[in-house]
Amino acid sequence: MTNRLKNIKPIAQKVGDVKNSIFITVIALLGITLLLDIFVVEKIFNPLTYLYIVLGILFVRYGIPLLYTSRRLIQYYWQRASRNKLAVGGLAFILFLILLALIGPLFTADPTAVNFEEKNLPPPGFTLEESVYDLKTGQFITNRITGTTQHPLGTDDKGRDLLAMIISGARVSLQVGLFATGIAIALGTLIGVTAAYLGGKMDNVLMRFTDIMMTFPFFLLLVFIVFIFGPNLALIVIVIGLTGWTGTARLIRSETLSLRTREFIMASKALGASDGRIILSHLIPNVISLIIVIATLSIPGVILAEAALSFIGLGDPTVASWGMILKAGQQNLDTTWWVAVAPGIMLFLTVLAFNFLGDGLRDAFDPRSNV
Amino acid sequence: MKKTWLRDYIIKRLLLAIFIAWAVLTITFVLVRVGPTSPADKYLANLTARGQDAAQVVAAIEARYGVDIPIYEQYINYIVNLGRGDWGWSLSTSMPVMELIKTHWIYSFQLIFLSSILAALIGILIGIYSAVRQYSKTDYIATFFSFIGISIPNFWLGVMLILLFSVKLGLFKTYYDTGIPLFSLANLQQLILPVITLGTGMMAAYTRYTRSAMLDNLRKEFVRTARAKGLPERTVIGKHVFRNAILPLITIIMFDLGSIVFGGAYLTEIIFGIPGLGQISFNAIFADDYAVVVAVTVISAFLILMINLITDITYTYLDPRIRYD
Amino acid sequence: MEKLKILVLLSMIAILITGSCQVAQETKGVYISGTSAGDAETLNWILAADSASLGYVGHTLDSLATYDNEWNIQLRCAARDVEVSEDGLVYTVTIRDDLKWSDGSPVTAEDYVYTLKDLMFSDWLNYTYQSDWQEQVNDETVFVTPEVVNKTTFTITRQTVDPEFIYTVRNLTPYPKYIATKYEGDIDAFTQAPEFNNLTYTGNLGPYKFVEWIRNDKFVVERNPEYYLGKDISAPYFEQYIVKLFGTPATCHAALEAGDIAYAGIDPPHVAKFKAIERINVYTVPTTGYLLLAYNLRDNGWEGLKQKEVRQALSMAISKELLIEKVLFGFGEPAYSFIPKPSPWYVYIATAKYGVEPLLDEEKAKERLLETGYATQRADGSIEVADKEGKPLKLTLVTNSGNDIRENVGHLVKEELSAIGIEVELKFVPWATELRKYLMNKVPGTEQELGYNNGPRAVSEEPWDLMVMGFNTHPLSPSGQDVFYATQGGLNFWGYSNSRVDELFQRIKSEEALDEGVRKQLYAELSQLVAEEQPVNFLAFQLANAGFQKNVKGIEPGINMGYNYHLWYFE
Amino acid sequence: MTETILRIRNLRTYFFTRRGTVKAVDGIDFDLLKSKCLCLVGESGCGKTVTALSILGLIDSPPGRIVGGEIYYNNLNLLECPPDQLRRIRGKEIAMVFQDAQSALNPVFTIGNQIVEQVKLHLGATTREAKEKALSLLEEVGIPTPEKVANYYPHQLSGGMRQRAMIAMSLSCDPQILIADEPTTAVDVTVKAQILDIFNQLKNTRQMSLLFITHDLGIVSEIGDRILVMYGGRVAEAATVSGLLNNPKHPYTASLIRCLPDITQVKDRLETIPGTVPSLIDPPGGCLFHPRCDKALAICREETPPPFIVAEGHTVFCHLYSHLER
Repeated sequence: MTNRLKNIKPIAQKVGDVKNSIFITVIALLGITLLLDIFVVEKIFNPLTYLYIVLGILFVRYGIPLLYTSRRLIQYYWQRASRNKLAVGGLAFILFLILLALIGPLFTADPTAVNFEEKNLPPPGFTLEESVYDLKTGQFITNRITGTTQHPLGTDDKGRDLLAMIISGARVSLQVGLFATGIAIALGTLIGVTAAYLGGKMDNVLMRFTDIMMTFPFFLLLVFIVFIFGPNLALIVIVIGLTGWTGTARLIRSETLSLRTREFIMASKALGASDGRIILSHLIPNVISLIIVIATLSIPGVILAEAALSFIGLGDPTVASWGMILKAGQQNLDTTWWVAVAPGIMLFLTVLAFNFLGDGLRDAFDPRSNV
Repeated sequence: MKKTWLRDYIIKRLLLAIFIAWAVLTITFVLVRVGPTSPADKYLANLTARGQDAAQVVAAIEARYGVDIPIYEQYINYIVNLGRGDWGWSLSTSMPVMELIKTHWIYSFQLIFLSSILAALIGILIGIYSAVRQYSKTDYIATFFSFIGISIPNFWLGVMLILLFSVKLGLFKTYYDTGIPLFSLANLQQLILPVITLGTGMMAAYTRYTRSAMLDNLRKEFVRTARAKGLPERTVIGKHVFRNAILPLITIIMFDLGSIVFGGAYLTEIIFGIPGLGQISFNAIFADDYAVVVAVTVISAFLILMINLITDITYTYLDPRIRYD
Repeated sequence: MEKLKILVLLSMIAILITGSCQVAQETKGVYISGTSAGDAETLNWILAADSASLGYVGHTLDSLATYDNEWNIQLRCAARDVEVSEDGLVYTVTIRDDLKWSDGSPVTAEDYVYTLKDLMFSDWLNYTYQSDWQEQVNDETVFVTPEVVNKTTFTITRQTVDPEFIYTVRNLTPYPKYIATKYEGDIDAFTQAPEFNNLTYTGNLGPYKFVEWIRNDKFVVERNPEYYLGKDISAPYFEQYIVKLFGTPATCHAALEAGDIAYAGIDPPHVAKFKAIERINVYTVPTTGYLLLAYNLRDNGWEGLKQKEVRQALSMAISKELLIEKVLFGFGEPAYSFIPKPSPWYVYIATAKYGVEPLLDEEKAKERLLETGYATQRADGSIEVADKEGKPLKLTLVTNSGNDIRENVGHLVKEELSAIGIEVELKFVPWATELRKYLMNKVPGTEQELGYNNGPRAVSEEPWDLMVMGFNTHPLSPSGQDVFYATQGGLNFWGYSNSRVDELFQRIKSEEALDEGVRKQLYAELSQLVAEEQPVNFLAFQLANAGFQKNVKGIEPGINMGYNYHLWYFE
Repeated sequence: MTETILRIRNLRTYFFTRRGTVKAVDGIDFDLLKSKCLCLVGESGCGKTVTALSILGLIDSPPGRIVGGEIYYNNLNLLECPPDQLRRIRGKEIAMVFQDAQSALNPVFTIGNQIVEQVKLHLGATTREAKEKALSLLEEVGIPTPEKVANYYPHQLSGGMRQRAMIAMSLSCDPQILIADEPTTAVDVTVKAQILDIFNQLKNTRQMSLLFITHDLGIVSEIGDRILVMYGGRVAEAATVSGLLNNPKHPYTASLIRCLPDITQVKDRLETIPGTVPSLIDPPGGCLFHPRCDKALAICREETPPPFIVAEGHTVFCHLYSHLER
């Protein structure tokens, strides 16, 4: 058995080198475009695309190999998770949403196409009485506007098709939700686990750092920075990511505190495993169920934070996120109610989907639960 | 039981809290002054309309705000005044900063406090119920109900509640009347809608964490022992299991108070016209009123530090295994 | 911008008091006025720069005189209207003799002169509107000279003639000298003076007395029994007057609909609904605010805009009626110059009514562009708009995000210009960014400080071509708009310069305009010239809608609807 | 003849999982005599713990369920009595001691509190009386300074101490029957002897019947009166302890005894039984042990062996003894 391992080693080594070299060249390339972008007037990428590219590369370099090696584990967990019908439903909806966000815009009208002739169109089957004041007569000319199937969800006050806006909004809200939470959870978990595992001085330093970061009221800080440096989606994502991790850190730390004294940790320590290894392969998998609960809860929370920012006028104006549609709709709830209802429902379903999926995964990852 | 190490642990943490509060104060103090915006911005449009040249206007306003001298000098003056208990004068609301905070904090506090209680009570009950009856119909209904709160943005929910209950049904006044004395039934009555708006948002978090914490503990060995001791199911779940689930729960409750709530409270305050600290601090940001921004950040920072300390201390009582010596 | 629109509404309420004697009404009820604009900054009004502060203080302190809806003078603290000397240089003001401060001491001319000389003109206070009281004497900026004549009379002497200076004088409100001297010279002490921040000194100078001000919540004043105007008719008739602040327009409308507040301004989309509500009266009144599309005539704008014909062509492609119908829900009047219809100096523009039939025609617009070389004619006769090199024309339109009306105007302009082949890119930016990046300019390559009008060669940081803006014209002294349209105008950020326009502004402010007939003729010529020149595309003057509960009586709808608000009463 | 306090007749407890129905306990009969100790012995997975839990009605359902048989306690069939009545019996008349006190005791309550709770519930004692009872119980199980220990939390005690506290708790309401589920497995050898002494001492002082579950034959000889060997959810052999140890009849019991390491002999390899424990989802036909039995006959593969009486009180389920009467 062992000799098979022996001759695999050199091959793995070679493959590793090749992978590393590709990875480094790609990063170098990206660096050059970034420099070019800053100094050359014509923008090659906007900041958010950089974020995608970097995350994309990291995923390819580390994500896929990790997934590949633990594919049996994933298959096992998926097999357990899929028993929970609602979790499957949740995942299906999220995949549908991602699909919608990626290719949806190709099939729908242009969400930015303004057409004042068709403004404030209700969804088919509903009518709206809109009246315009005639200066000369001082009277109101009211005309009944009835919904057309051409705009299944109706139009907003600028005549833009709501269905198209919801779909393009999905992309924005998902980006904010997934990326910001991703950054926050990763940071939170690492700091939380390391602090609890190492304990003593390190725990104190990390926790005091968390305290300092945590004492800035999250929303106040977010509004503050977005107000000063201007509302831009990439900035919002990064700020939420870099400030939203403190809660996760504390939660993970308290969970790991009780885990630390468990036998299997002592055992692996006794076997000479390095701290890093213990944290990565023993502690983190054990807090994964808590991480998933936190993730499924913070994704909706982040989407709502973006909606709240748009509500107080700090949303990225160039982007029609669900928050921006909600804000516009909320002002005329008594007349054009459907403008606010459409994003409201989508947000509700998205939150529900994330949480049911979270539940399914949480129970699947919980070794003791008899799924 | 007497915990000798606890006393000096608290003293250490208090000193640390003061240091951290000071760090937060310094960071905020510099951060506000580093941004491109300046207090003169909002004057610019009106004043130059009178033909005064912009540079002279900006210089005059910044002199009045006291931001024309170098940052470290401003910082020294600020700290010296702070030593004398003077938090400075809020130029955007023309009253002393501390008095501004003293008159407005109660409105935010009562909103957050009541909402937390509502959210905790209902959220935890639903969480326990759906954990004990996992994958049952009630589990899904309870989960569904708890998600309504977190998924609907409270500014949208707030307006809907006002339109429905205050305008259409006329059950409530459409805005929060500060004329009504704080500790009165009328005040409670007018807080119902805002508390529902803010509370439902927080409730989902309690439900999710209670359910997760309960599920973790429901299958533990001591539950079987408790049942073997012949204890009624109520006691087994309510006392033995919940007592163990409470540790992660306390963390989330304390954590919630710190961050998300502050944002949610601000929006709820805007919608229902509650003149709480939320509105004060955000208007101060938009008006570049540095004294108020720094004061609010530092005070809420110190509050959060105290909450964290209390959380850590309750840990040792909730779970005897945890010690910090 | 939001604040300017509110300035109009609130100033309507603030200008007050009528001379005609009214039958005494019963004093009852609390009048609550709702608004969703921002809270005031200070009650120490001499330091304030926002309209809300002036609005609050206006309830407790009257100016010398004000105007009703037909601009007839309504005397307030002044016993007689301000007298102007033959040569238009000396203004004599006589105040009433029964004005008292809170401690009973009489209000004298000394207080008024002190307020001018030792507060407004002082260098330690940095009074925000100093330029109102300054004049150019052989290119040196000098203050006018106020002097006390006797207890109730003082004069203000100018060295140059400004026929519209009288409007500024009538607006004067005094500070109590016996209190202000305590804080003289120390801006911080003056800013934090308890008397000025709690309006403890206002005596009988206003219909109401200050009670309390809870920030972001409400400003409460109560009836002033000793009010000098209200003595014989026991005005005002409201026990308390409260300004209630709302976080969003939606909640403010909800409060009006539920009957919790007596008054609220109604946004255009909701007016029809409130009209239908039986117990609410909605008055549609003209305002002095107008929407406009500014053209960047500086070097970093599209060079075509520098030509009058091109600007006229663009104006012919943008329909003012459509804009009023679609964006303002009908609450607007087409504008051709900056003088609002309610202004006494308004004159009907016969020709050059661009943007309205017959000067609203896509084909004519394209022809005009063809004449100026910004279009090519194809074989089949159709005209294709293009820039000098024949490439399709692409313009950038900027406005401030968060202002729905201006965003909608931007979208409409983009749609209509694309109909004649011009592609428009929309840029919505926060107000602060718009000020710094697009309005303010400086001569490139120099160490010049950013300013709004740094001369012909100055350019803004970011290039732009079109900008949707909103300005306000003071109906009695439209010449104040020279700050936008005169070559040296302080806010002429888009770089318009026309010697004829400068000359007309100069003459309006000169001696010859003392004769109102001459001034009206000058204004007429200025309006016609501006309509023709199209420095900006004047789009529309906005109408405001004020919603009152039915039981509020005594309201006279009009441009200065609030002038007699101390006579309003609950039925 | 001493009187039986607990009679189990044809007890069947199944677990319905996705992979199939696990017949954990598939028809068990035995009697527990008053103030006697019956040992249930067998490899892990033979159903001895499930039997104990079935008696107290602590089977998690779903997925488990008691599908048949009767459990008579003083001629009251526990399977038919209402849940509330069963609950009152649990902890009062039939108590249980679990294997690992570390996880069986609630970590966030003191030892005293967890005992007092049970005493107050079942005996309606006041807190003060319950406290005294707890202290005397702790003393009875040999814990020094019971006043201090009562205020300790489980993690503050050593393995042995926790096990004693566990036993004290189970005795708090003077139960008629004490079920001990491998109480000595989780503790090291020296403590194991002390725990067994406690059980022996309890047997004498309290006339309490003891159902002792273990996989360690060594213990049985020290404490057990009768012994029941279980295999694959069924009884293989039942006899008095001395009778079985000296004269094991069932091949499985015999090989079990051979596996016992004998300190006196020097051997290089320990005896093992070839093959593995049968699957409980689709058990082999006939006698469950036949695949691993070196004396298996043809019949063993087809028919499940009925019980044969080989001596007084000694029955065996094995076709080798089919010549004897049933």
